[in-house]
Amino acid sequence: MPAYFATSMYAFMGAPLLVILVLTLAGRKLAEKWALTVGYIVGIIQMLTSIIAIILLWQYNKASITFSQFWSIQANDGAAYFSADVFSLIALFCIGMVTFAAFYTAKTMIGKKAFQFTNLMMVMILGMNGLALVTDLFSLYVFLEITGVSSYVLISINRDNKGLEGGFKYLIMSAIASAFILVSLALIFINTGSLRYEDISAISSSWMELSNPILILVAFVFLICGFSIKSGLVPFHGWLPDAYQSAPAPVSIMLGGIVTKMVGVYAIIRIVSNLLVESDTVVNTCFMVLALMSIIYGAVAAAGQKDFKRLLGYSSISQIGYIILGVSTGNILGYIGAIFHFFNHATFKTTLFVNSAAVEQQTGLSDITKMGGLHKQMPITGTSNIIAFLSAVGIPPLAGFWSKLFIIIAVWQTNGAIIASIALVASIFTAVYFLRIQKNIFFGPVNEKFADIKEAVKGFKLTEIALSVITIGCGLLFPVLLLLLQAQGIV
Amino acid sequence: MFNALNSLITSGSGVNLLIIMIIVPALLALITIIIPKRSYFGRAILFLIATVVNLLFAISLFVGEEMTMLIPWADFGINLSLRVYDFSQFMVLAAACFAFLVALYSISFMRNKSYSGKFFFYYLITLALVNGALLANNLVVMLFFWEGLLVTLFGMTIIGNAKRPAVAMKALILNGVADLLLMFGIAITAMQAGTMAMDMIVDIPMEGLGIVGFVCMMLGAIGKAGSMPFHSWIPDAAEQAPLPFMAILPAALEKMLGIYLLVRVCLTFYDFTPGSTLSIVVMAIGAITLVLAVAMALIQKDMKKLLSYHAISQVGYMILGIGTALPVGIVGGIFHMINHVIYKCCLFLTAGSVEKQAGTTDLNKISGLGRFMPITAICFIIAALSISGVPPFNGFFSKELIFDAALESGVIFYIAAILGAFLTAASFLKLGHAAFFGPVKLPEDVREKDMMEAPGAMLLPMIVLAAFCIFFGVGNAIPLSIIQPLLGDALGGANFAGWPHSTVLVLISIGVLLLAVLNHYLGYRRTGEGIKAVDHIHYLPGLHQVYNCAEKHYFDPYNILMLLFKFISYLCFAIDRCINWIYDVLFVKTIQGATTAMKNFNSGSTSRYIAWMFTGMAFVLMMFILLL
Amino acid sequence: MSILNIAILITAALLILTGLYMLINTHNMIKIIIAIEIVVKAVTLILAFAGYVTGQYAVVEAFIITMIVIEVVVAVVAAGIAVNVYKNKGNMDVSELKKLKG
Amino acid sequence: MQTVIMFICLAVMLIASVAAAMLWSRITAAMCLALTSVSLAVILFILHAPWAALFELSVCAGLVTVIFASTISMTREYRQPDGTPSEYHVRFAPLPFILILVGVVLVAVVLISGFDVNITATESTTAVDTFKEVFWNTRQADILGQIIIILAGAFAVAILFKESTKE
Repeated sequence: MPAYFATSMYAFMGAPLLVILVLTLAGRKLAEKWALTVGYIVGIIQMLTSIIAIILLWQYNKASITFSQFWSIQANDGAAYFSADVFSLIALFCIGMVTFAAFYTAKTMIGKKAFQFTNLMMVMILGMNGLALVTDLFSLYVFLEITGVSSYVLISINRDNKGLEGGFKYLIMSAIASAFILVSLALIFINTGSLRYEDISAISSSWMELSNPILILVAFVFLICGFSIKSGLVPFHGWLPDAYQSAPAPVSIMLGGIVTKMVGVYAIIRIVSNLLVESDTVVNTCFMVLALMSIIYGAVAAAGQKDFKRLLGYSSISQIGYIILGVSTGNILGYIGAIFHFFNHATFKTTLFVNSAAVEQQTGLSDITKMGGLHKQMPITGTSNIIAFLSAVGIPPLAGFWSKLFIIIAVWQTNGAIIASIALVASIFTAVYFLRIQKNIFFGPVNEKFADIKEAVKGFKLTEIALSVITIGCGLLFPVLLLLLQAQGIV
Repeated sequence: MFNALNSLITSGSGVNLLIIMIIVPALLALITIIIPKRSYFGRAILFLIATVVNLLFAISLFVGEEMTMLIPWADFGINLSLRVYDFSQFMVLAAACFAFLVALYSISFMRNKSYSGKFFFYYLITLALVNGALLANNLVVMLFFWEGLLVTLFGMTIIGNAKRPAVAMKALILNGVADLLLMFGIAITAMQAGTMAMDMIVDIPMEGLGIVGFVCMMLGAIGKAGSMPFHSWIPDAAEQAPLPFMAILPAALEKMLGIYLLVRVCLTFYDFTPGSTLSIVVMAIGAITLVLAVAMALIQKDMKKLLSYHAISQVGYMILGIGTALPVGIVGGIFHMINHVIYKCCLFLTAGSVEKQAGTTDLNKISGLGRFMPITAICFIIAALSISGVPPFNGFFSKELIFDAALESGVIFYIAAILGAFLTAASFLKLGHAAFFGPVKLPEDVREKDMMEAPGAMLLPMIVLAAFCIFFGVGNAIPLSIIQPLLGDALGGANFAGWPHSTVLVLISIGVLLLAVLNHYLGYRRTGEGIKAVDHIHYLPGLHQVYNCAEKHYFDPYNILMLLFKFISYLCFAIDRCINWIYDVLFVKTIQGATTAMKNFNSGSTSRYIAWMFTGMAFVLMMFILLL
Repeated sequence: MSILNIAILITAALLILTGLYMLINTHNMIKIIIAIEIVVKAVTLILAFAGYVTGQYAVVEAFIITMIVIEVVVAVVAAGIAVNVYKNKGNMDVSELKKLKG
Repeated sequence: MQTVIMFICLAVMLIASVAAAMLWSRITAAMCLALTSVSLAVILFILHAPWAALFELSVCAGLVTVIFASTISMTREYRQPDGTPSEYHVRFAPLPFILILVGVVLVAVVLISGFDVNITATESTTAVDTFKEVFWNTRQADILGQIIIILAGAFAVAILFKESTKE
């Protein structure tokens, strides 16, 4: 691999920092004008870079790209470097994609606060990129907090009652989660003397032989609780629907599309796959039970919601449950399914949030029971909504089918038919609440109030089409993607 | 000439005559349907040409050698395989003859009928399918043609009265059930034999699944032939379907196909021995069919319906004969099948002439037609004598063979057969007397001076068939010389040609006939009307009620089946309601309840959220403590 | 120092408990933030103890410093949100933040 | 000597935090938190983390207290969310008992199970890594994170503390 290639990976951390710098120096007026444009360009750059990186990894048949230090006073082999493997790059791609969607549709939604919005979004992206790239649990925590802090502020960026409420709830729960995570890191540190991924993987196979095994168990409890809060698993999920519902549209696209997945699910996958690869059935069982509860709870609760975004929040709980269920199987198939579902979820949930933003913008409402018959006026939004929800339900040609299939097969192999069938049955509930959305908003008789509504503006349309194409394309090209993943041996 | 034709077709180009037998009628059928409606003449000519061509090919097959063709097709031993040998040569020829004669008849009959085009089309398709079914040498291929006949049967039943599809449905369902059984039987047979090639399946032992396979195939075959309990659509169809259809399908081609398959099943496929339980079962079916159907025929007041019941009853004789599994019975059965097709065709055609001229076949409305239609009447009389088994007509000789076999198998069967013969004779005496003799009576809308003999094209087939009745009776050695070799070694060198060897049986038969005449005479004397000559049997105490019930279709297996289906469908409906309730009410209510509970769960209170978080933590801790 | 080790861990546990108890039972946003700070203190204690146990003092020192910086920022953001809630509603009662529910 | 100071500091920390929880006044609670921080700083110093102690003292005891103080001064509450002091104290009365109970249970568990923390520190590990080297060389990602989070804090302050222009 060319040496300069690793340096080019600074794009992930450098581009957003550069944007912040440039926007701050450019002066308020110019910055307000160009901020959103620059924002989605960052998204595009990130998508392109990650795709190129994946292709190069494949080309050179390497497991990961590693970074040297940012600066070097004295080379130290304990250096906290960054590293990007295929899973990181998929996550980075998702971040870029959702960033693009959020910025591209933000223009009409965010208005005068473009400058501050862009700056905080850049911080958030930095946080998530860092999450994807770090190789050290403590650094993971640092970037977790960066992402968190910027999301609290972004949720309450309008300083209205709703946003502040959602932001504060998220902040409190998240702060507790961070504290829990840190406790568990400290306890792990007592046992290993390091928090780097490869060092802590030592505890996976033989935690009983460590110096303080009881503390490791306590650490596991705190770890599970902390990350369950961050990813919103039932019963740690209280903040999630509130935060999703209260956030301004572009921020909820970001939150629902990627943030929760990065701070919670990505971290869980990383830790479980590094820490507990073939070990603890206890941790896996815990995650499995929590995941099942989330799947059922999220789906059932979503069926009774009125607010579009809140409904999507519950749906996220359910879908995150599927991802964690895949992870909890602890076998390769489950990981592939989880990672692919991670990607799919980013795609279709972003589509749905974009749609919710589009509908909200056009009608001024987010209560789905008051709408109806919008499919005629907003055909692209309606169609992309159908594609997205079919993918979420897991209908064959679409991408969501494959990931769910893999997860359920993996669950079947490791945990037996009963749990797999519970997951399958919950899938029907998924169909129920999505059909409810579709029926209430897009089908049925046209509400007279909305007789003169038009299709959403160009930004929305383009994003919806692009994301739908990704959903369908990934479904059709799934075997190729699978080959790629296998070639990397990441999963 | 036919040899030349045969060799011309089979040699050189590689096109096989066997496949031509199937393709040519089907192709001509397609051409028939695209000919414009106005040019009835062109259509009719083409239709006739098609049957003539078919007849020519059949003759050239008949004079040709035994041959086989095989085109590998699907896997699992399913090949497009056709074979012609002595039996199928004969059957194909017979089918072609009848098809030609009935076609000639129907050209005249169908004139001015709106559905003539469809009729010709279905007729030719039927012919192609019958040829295919007779020539098939692979069970699946045979099943294909066999099932195809179901479609044309439905089509032909429905074209006359598209607005009342009940009869067509009935025909379809009853035949469908029979075909389903056949399909099942074929599956088992193929499994037992390990092959689907029909010429390779020989003497499957009658044990275990073999019995099931035999019974299924046998039921499928006799179902096609129209035996009980698959019979009840025939009388209904007789009332409504076009008459040539009755003459060609239920009376002729279906009988031939059904008996052909029954013979093959009993003679070659399965190890079917005289005196075995299954033999008695088959004979019982035959005996019951023949007695019950003829008893029903006795009281009919409509010519077509009466004939159709006879069509069922005569099948009983054939099944009885074949069911004995004795050489004499099987030869008798096959011979009777040929004879039956001849005289029953002839009878139906005379009924058609009557319908054409008088506008109805209801015996209450017509009488003394012999004065206007002498040739028809003569043909009718010959065929009636033949079916009643009067020497020296053909029916007599085949019936005697069956009587012989029945007596050998069991006296009870013989008595049933004799009873059948008595009732047959009685009902035909009644029919002939009522329709063609006695005082002239015509429907109100037909004037006496308009009544005249049927046109020549209709008379010719009748005359030919009547002639065959006599010819096959007097010269019974000719058909028997073709039939007897079919049995091969089983025959044991016996020859049933000529006068029946058992004089006692002949005397009994003649006695029974005389009894029938006496019965008719007494009945006629009592009531003074030919049509009421058998009323004393009809209104016999006890029997009368049974007849009433039968007339109301209480014994119709179709109705019983439908009743059963109604019950099942009601049951399904109830279950469906129940499931519906579960989905519509229980499910929705449960989900609503659950959703409400979960909404309360997320009350918006931060402390509540944190409390739930603690619950979760406690839960995880519990899991750790429990699982470690 | 075995008793001391255990004393540190138990103190940390009790501190966390105190913080969480306070978190649930108070309705005042400022006090909620104080509660979180108490939990963070406990975490700092455990981290320092981890360094002491493993002898990796320097690494843990780096952790603690980073963590302090992060917690200050979190506290600032929380205080900022609290102030804004106060500006909108006139008080800082977290039990009135119940608009989002269901 | 160090052990005694440690115990005293732990006790002070615990008592101060319980006081922070139980006292009704917000400003007093903030002060108690500062006291907790100070004693934590001492503990950190004893546990070989002088730089961390310094940060704890200056940032947590100093800066955070200032933030609390200014926030409290910005928000004068006319209606107390927690009700009157007596109501508040009733709500928090179980806390000391719970703490004592849990403490006793934990001590009992430790005594019964014979649980002990195994010290794995060796002389070599302590000798090699000095704080400066470790912090600047091996924790570069964290430093980057610190820079970013301070940026985030700055933006947050810019958004949340800006005087809202009444439209």
